[in-house]
Amino acid sequence: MFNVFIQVVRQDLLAAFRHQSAILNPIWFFIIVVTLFPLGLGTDPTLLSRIAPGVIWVAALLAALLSFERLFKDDYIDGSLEQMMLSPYPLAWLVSAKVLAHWLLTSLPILIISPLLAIFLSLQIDAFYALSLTLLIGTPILSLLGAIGVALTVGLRKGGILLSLIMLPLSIPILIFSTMAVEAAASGQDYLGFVLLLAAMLVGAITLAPFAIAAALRVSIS
Amino acid sequence: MFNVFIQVVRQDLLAAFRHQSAILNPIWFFIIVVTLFPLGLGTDPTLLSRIAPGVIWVAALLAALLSFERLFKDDYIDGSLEQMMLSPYPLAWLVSAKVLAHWLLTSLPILIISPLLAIFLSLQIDAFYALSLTLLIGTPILSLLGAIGVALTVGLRKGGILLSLIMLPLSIPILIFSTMAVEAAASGQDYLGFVLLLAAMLVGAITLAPFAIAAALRVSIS
Amino acid sequence: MLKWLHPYAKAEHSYALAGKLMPWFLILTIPSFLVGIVWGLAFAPADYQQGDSFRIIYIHVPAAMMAMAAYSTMAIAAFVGLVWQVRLAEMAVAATAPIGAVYTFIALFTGAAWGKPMWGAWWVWDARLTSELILLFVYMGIIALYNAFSDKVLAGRAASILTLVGVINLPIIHFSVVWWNTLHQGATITKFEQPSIATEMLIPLLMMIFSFATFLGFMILYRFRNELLQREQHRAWVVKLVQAKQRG
Amino acid sequence: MLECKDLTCVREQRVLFKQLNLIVKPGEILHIEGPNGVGKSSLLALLTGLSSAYSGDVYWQQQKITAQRETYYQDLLYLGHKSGVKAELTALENCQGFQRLYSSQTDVDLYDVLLKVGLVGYEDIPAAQLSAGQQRRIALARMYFTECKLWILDEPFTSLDKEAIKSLETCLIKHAQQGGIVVLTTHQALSIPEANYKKLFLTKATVEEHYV
Amino acid sequence: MLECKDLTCVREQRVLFKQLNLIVKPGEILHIEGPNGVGKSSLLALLTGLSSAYSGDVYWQQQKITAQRETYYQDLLYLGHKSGVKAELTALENCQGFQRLYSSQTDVDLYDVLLKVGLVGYEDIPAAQLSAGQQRRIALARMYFTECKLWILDEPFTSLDKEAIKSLETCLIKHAQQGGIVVLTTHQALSIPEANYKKLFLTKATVEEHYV
Ligand code: HEM
Ligand SMILES: Nc1ncnc2c1ncn2[C@@H]1O[C@H](COP(=O)(O)OP(=O)(O)OP(=O)(O)O)[C@@H](O)[C@H]1O
Ligand SMILES: Nc1ncnc2c1ncn2[C@@H]1O[C@H](COP(=O)(O)OP(=O)(O)OP(=O)(O)O)[C@@H](O)[C@H]1O
Ligand SMILES: [Mg+2]
Ligand SMILES: [Mg+2]
Repeated sequence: MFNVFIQVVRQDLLAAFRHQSAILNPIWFFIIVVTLFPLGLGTDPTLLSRIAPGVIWVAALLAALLSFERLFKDDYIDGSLEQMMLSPYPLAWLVSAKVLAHWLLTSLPILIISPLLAIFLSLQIDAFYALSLTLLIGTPILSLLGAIGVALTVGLRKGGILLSLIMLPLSIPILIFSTMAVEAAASGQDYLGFVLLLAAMLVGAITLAPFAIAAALRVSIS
Repeated sequence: MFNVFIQVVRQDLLAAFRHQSAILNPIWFFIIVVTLFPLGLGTDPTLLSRIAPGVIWVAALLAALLSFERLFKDDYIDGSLEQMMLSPYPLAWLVSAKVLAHWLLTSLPILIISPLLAIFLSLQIDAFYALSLTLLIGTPILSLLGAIGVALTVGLRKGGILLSLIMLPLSIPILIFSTMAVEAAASGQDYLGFVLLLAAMLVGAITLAPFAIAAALRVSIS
Repeated sequence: MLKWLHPYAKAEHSYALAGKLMPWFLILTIPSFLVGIVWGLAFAPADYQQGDSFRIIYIHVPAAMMAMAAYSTMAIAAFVGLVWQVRLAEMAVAATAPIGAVYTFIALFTGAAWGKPMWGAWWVWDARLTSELILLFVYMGIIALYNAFSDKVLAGRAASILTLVGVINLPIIHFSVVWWNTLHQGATITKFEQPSIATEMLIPLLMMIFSFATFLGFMILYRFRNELLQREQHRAWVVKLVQAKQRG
Repeated sequence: MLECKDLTCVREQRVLFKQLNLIVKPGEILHIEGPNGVGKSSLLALLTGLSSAYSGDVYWQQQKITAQRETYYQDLLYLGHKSGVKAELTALENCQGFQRLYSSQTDVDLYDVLLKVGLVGYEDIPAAQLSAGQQRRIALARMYFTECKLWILDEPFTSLDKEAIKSLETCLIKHAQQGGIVVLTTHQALSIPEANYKKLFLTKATVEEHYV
Repeated sequence: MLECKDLTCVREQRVLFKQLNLIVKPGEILHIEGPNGVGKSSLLALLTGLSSAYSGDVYWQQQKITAQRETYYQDLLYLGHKSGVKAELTALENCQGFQRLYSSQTDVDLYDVLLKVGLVGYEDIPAAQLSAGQQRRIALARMYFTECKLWILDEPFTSLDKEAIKSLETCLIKHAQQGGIVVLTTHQALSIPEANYKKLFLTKATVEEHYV
């Protein structure tokens, strides 16, 4: 059982590493979006540091969103999704492995390079810690929620933007709590409350989302 | 010859209307991204009106980007792209028709609803005129440039994010000129110079891009 | 044009020619680099405003210039490759891109390091800085596109097309200081009239620029040869070459 | 034993077949035939439980499949129009993936399997760069090490060359003779010994039957 | 007359075939045969000019196709592994699209064509909701109103039922008898009169020939 989990994660990572660009791309996208904002908004450092957490979070969200389509789509097209649904292992379990692989490939790199971007956007160190923490807790929730959206839309052609339509409203609470945490940190306040809230959401998502994803897939593929 | 142009545009529009969501999606995405910012950044109206042009342009750019993948991908998968390349009409000509259809489907709606968003973000009327004008001239350039990127990446699996990597740097100059025009307008200055620059870029893009797109397609499909 | 190009459009000849030229570039690079860097860092007078931190100029300016020069080279090669269907030119594009990216990165990095004492921030959203960053993105885009194709002939052609499209960024970078009023220095040494820099500072700078340029040439040739070998690894001439190496 | 009772399939309010009854016993190869669009693939999807019937039920070893998903899927190997081959991975890696998911034997010699499907020499090339038939062969490789009893195959012979078709047929026959069950659709004529072979002709529902 | 001289095809540095020479005259049906992965589809892609050869050239009416793209494509109908059918559009709309792109006659009766390919009754359903064989039939519909002289077909019989295969064969023979040229690949046996029929066996390049 655990073997299969590892195998699924392994295969997904392998397929991604085969296409080296698939690993670097989300990071690049993220960097580019973050740099777009100073370009579009002007270059005043105080303005920038004020909007920085919001911009980084929105960029992370968009990067996640863009990469979601990949999550099940390829598997759907080549038929491995069907095969996964016909496997004797619980679908929710297999699906969790896929979500984990996806998080490792898209959000982890973003987490790793966020210090660089903090410099770009003149973010203070306190706010930066808070930002990293919220990204660490928040992005897995995004991945899990996103996977539900993907599972619902995977059977449809033109699912791409429909997906963002479904997913963005779901992820707004995470965005709000996270940016509130960062703002609190920037103004020297205690932000533990927000972080705990996010952590509670994460626990909820990890226990419930896999079943929702599995159910959604059974609806989509029929 | 002109008949074929119309036919290609017509078929694309028809296919999109068949999937009604395909028309509404870019607008919805655009609206959601624009509303994410007040959420992520706080709701101070002076801050909002200051960043409004930048946000709207960035959102328009991302909406365009998300919808680009669709431009040739479906045609590639179902084989109509191959067929288009084997048609007796010049590929650059057919490709222009597809870009036009894409612009009509994705950017025109955004242009139409931008007044609404200007209100959301407390934009002044002068700045709003300038914004509309830059969107009107700038989005076709985006579509043409984007089409080159799509043409280059359509044969690749996982082209999606590679596309944004290629396309964003190319579209940054447009973003910069446009937001500078809007800022000039907002502070009561003359912004005709920027608009003319954009117009010149548009003319350049219209004359050269179709050939680049055709050449890129011949590379991708082989 | 074509007649002149043709013999060297043959892979084997170009390999040999590149091999002959390579040492010359290296010979030009090493002394000018050594003299330039020692003179610049140790002997040139300190700037009356900036003190010693101005010495970063000896890396920064050559790197920034070569970043653009590399792109221009690529653009020319891409044009030749696409218009006259010279496959080797497309290979040169692919060979140059990573070098250009590294130069760009060095320019950015040294600029940022210089900006900290000068402007009080590692990074400001200045037009020149931004456009240099865009140049880095363009380079990365080209490299990523090239790597994404498994058929390298197609990859070269695709990269060439993208290179030509990206040319619009070059004038923007160069004229950004003119078009926008920015923090960054305007043209100091490339002005047509008297350069507005002291001669003792200028000479080592020119030497450094020269050495960076020749090193760029050397690296392009080096990578070009590698690219050639890799692409033609099964051709008779490469096999012969390898066998000769093994024997000798 | 695979059985279905009173199966009715409705697609977009159009009846494809009505009250279909079917029994396939161990050792049998059931060949479902019928013109294009009659509902063969839809029937197979019902048999696998991927889609659910308008009415009627499918039974495996006398139990409804919906009531015993996991045991059923332990016995089931399905190959649809889409082959389930990952284009980025090589033939060998694809096989390793199948093996984990479908087989409890861990010591299958995968090179031997690749030899059987004729992919030796191509084991290190990503599937995307193989020809149509070669990609199909990767998908078929899983039949050579699976222990599933029930094989459901939708047009397995697509894009295979003659020699590959022959060896696949042999493999099917061998599976049936060992007590397995095969349900397949194909438009090509098969050369399978009478003893194991059973045919089902699906025909278009008449106009009166068109709506439920 | 379609001709190719000294055609060499290299895919990822592996030689598929070397110095292939080929002449197909009006009235001939050329059937390219060979095991999976030998290079049939690659050869067809070279013949259409979709991909360019490592060396050698393809000639149409004694001129290089690269020098006369537009005239060549006026005469060419190609059907690849992918069928060029838009999934969102109905059969009828797909046919209208083909008609504009391939035919100068504007008064073709498309219902008649749909009748010929057996899609009457399905003309208003988006192609995505048709069966595999029905989607293929839409793609084949274009052969019934095109005026192209040269048809290049890559496994046109995939997923067709027996009756559809027969009527497609008849259509090919008719085209040849009217002076057209057909080049096709398929793994199935064809029943085509000797007079028009020509076969080309592609075989794997030997190991020594493997690299150029
Ligand atoms: C990350 C930050 C920086 C970047 C990306 C950058 C980029 C560039 C580029 C691209 C050029 C070449 C322009 C051309 O050849 O047209 C250049 C030249 C130059 N830079 Fe920077 N720069 C940065 C920071 C600085 C700083 C902090 C200073 C000093 C205050 C500086 C001083 C100069 C000078 C003196 C030149 C020579 C100008 C000329 O003669 O054309 N740069 N820089
Ligand atoms: N996109 C590709 N990139 C690289 N190599 C390829 C690609 N497609 C096919 N090949 C290689 O070219 C060879 C021939 O492929 P091709 O598709 O022409 O075979 P085929 O004769 O049509 O086979 P089939 O009967 O299976 O359709 C294969 O061995 C494959 O490895
Ligand atoms: N996704 C779908 N949505 C709605 N209707 C469908 C869908 N797929 C198939 N159908 C309808 O169901 C009918 C049967 O389709 P099915 O794919 O089962 O046919 P088939 O017998 O497998 O044909 P073929 O021999 O062409 O593969 C078709 O007439 C088609 O109109
Ligand atoms: Mg079917
Ligand atoms: Mg083939």
